[in-house]
Amino acid sequence: MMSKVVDYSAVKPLLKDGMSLMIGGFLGCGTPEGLISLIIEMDLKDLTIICNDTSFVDKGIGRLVANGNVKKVITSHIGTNPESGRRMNEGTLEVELSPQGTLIERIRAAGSGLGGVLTPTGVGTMVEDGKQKIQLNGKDYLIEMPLKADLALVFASTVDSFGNAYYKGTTRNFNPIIALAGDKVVVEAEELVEVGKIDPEVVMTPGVLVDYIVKGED
Amino acid sequence: MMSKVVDYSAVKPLLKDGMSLMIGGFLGCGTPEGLISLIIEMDLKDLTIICNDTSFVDKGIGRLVANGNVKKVITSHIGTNPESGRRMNEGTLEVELSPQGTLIERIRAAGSGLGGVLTPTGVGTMVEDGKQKIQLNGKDYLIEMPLKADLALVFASTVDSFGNAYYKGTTRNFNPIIALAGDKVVVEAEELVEVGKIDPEVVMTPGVLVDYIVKGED
Amino acid sequence: MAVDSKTAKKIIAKRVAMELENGQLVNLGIGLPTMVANYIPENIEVTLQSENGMVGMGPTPEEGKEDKNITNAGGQYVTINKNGMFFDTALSFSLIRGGHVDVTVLGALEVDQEGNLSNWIIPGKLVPGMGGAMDLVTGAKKVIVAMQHTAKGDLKIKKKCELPLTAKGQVDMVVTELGVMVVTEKGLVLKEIHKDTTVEEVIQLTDAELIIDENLKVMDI
Amino acid sequence: MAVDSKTAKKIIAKRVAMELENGQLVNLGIGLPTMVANYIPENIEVTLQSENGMVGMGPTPEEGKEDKNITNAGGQYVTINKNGMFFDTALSFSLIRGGHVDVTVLGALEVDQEGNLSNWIIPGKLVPGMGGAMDLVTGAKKVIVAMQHTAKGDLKIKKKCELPLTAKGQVDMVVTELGVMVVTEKGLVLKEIHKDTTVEEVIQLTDAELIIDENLKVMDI
Repeated sequence: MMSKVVDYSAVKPLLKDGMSLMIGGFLGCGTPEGLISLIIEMDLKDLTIICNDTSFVDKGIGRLVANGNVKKVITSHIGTNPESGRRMNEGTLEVELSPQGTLIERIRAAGSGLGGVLTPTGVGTMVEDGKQKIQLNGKDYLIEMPLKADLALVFASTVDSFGNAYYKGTTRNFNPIIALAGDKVVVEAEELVEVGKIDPEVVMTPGVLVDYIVKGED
Repeated sequence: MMSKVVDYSAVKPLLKDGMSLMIGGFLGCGTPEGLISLIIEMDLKDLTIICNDTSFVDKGIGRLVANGNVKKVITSHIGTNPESGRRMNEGTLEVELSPQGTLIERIRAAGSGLGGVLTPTGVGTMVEDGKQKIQLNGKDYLIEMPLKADLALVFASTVDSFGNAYYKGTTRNFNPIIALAGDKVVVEAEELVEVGKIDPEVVMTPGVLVDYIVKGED
Repeated sequence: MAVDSKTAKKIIAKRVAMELENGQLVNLGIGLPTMVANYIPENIEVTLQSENGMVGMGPTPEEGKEDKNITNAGGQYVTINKNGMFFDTALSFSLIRGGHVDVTVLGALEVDQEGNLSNWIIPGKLVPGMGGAMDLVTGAKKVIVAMQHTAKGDLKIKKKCELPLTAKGQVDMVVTELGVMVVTEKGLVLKEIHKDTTVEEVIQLTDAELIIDENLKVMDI
Repeated sequence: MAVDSKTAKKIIAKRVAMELENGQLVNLGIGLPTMVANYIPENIEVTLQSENGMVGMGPTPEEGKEDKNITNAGGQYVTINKNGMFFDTALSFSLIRGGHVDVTVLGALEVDQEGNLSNWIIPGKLVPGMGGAMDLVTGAKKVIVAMQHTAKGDLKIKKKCELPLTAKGQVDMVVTELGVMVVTEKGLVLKEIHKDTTVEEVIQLTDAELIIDENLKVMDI
């Protein structure tokens, strides 16, 4: 079988103006910085990014916002990146806010073939605007819709050449969930190992979900 | 803090006639056999059991069915245990069948504060009888309701004295999910270790969910 | 065409195996579908899922080398390949329902020309339950029914399933010892037949209205 | 009562810490709530959650001993205790939304006598986003708002929140440097006041209608 391990240049044909991307990370911890740099180098336009937060101006997804690659972001938090607020106010960045727990369940729902999420979070707030509400067992829930993307960009601490991935510490965050919800999945490996080097009991993302692996720069 | 590690006898007050139990395991692999034996010894009656399957006559949950402890089972499969079919046909066992993927999501929903599950599985079949159906983005989904229980009985391969649990191989199955959905959670440990002996990156169930730990018999 | 059950199963398993493509994630049901693993061509690498909790399922262990913690969805001892992973049932069915399983192969009590499948209950007689079958048939990208063409003379490939359904309109292909049928918008198309049977015999043993493909081929097994 | 911001925060953090009970799972928000960890009584053991992916969060690492893979929900380096566990965001919010977090402590822009909370947006001015706050306030068993009683003279404890809500009717307790208030079916009840203030002063600095508890106590800090 063809190896999934490729150079960054081989990922370029997957990256296109106007596409939707899911990117892992929480305030930059667990974000594939090499793939972020590639997008900046290619100077892609009009991207829709689905991610937990827009990080800091000089880190992770924050760099894409500051560089003007992003048309729309679907996220839970933009407060740590002043560029996100500034661009939103000047009308050059569309921001769709979703509560963090809802956001991750929407991604999981898309990746798990579920029609949506029934959550109490956001009931009685602005978050319910324009959404269906349903009462079940006497309690109100919002129906939050699944979120997919053309491409998921995952960071992992250790990856074998089949794509099995292991995340250290709090780098895990959104990464294993977005790996379920991208039409294609690219993993940036901090460390690349042979198949069999990660115990099947502690693999966190199955290689069958992964299309391409790049070795991150040190 | 009081230790969660107790003898089987200390679990007895938690076990009562007529209660609902979630029990881990898949055809007996990953089922807490010591706790099953305790229920048989106490000869509890009218239990409602939520589990993947009713195992075999002489194994796991199958023993409870054969011993007449069970009034109702909510499960995906009873075919490997002839006693389940016999008792169902004679009217002494109520069987509610739920597709396996739906069953685990219903348990996860209860344990995750979600109002239910929106699944395409079962649409156009008997499974949709009596359930709400909803169309989202042009596709039909069943609304499947969350499943909780009074008590979750978990089997784990390695448990530390705080309750952090690790499951070997395919013993994992329902165990980490039911640990979210029992009002109380008892873990039967194949091996009991000190706190700190399981790497925080590979713990599969956080000890904060666990109320009591018993050491399984060898 | 008269073949014994063992030969029939071998024909079916061999032909189903030819449907598999490099890199696919495949779920094989209990019984005959499991036999497909024995006939996967050498140049094809697939990853097998077992819905109780792993991808990368390997062969049956040697006697004495069984690990009580590693079983398949039938409760039998198996092994895991070095590219495999164990997981809980929730992730297992995220893979299944989420469309990450490329091919699922299952048996059937009945299948019909609209792609409906019945394989989990005979009301009043046999109620094993659906297990993971409903999710597999609903979620997998390609659903192959692998079964003997008839059951003790009863026709199993129907105009319309009479038994309660496992899923509606999800079956893509039916492989029996007599031939290969594909569910299309126009109906059930006979694409291949076994060299030892005839179109007339297949039609006679099939309740469904069969459309005979204009490029009908002989099964290459 | 005139205290500087630093003293006020210390009073609040100390008082909130007294609410914690043995064995609880606790989520402390960024800023003042984080300070609560410094005042947990010695005989009380709680487990701290950080919604970005761990339970058993430990103290800030010594300088030079930071691990880039271990950060808290504010993006700062932290440590994990030996009884801790790392997980993904889905499980993190299963714990939060599922009611497994016993206590969540958050700041507020406004809170009102019906237990409503506003802390994530000032339309047209500041739109940081809700992060995990909405889920925490909706899901945690006990919601404690920890904040200074007023903001530059503006009253933050309202009859009715004017800013967009974070959640409706979920706040259980408000702790400020002036006192402790509890949301009840009857309204907002002042249960404790700081020894250096008076009921009159608290009422004056509160927009909400305060019910004065008949057993009003002095904050024991």
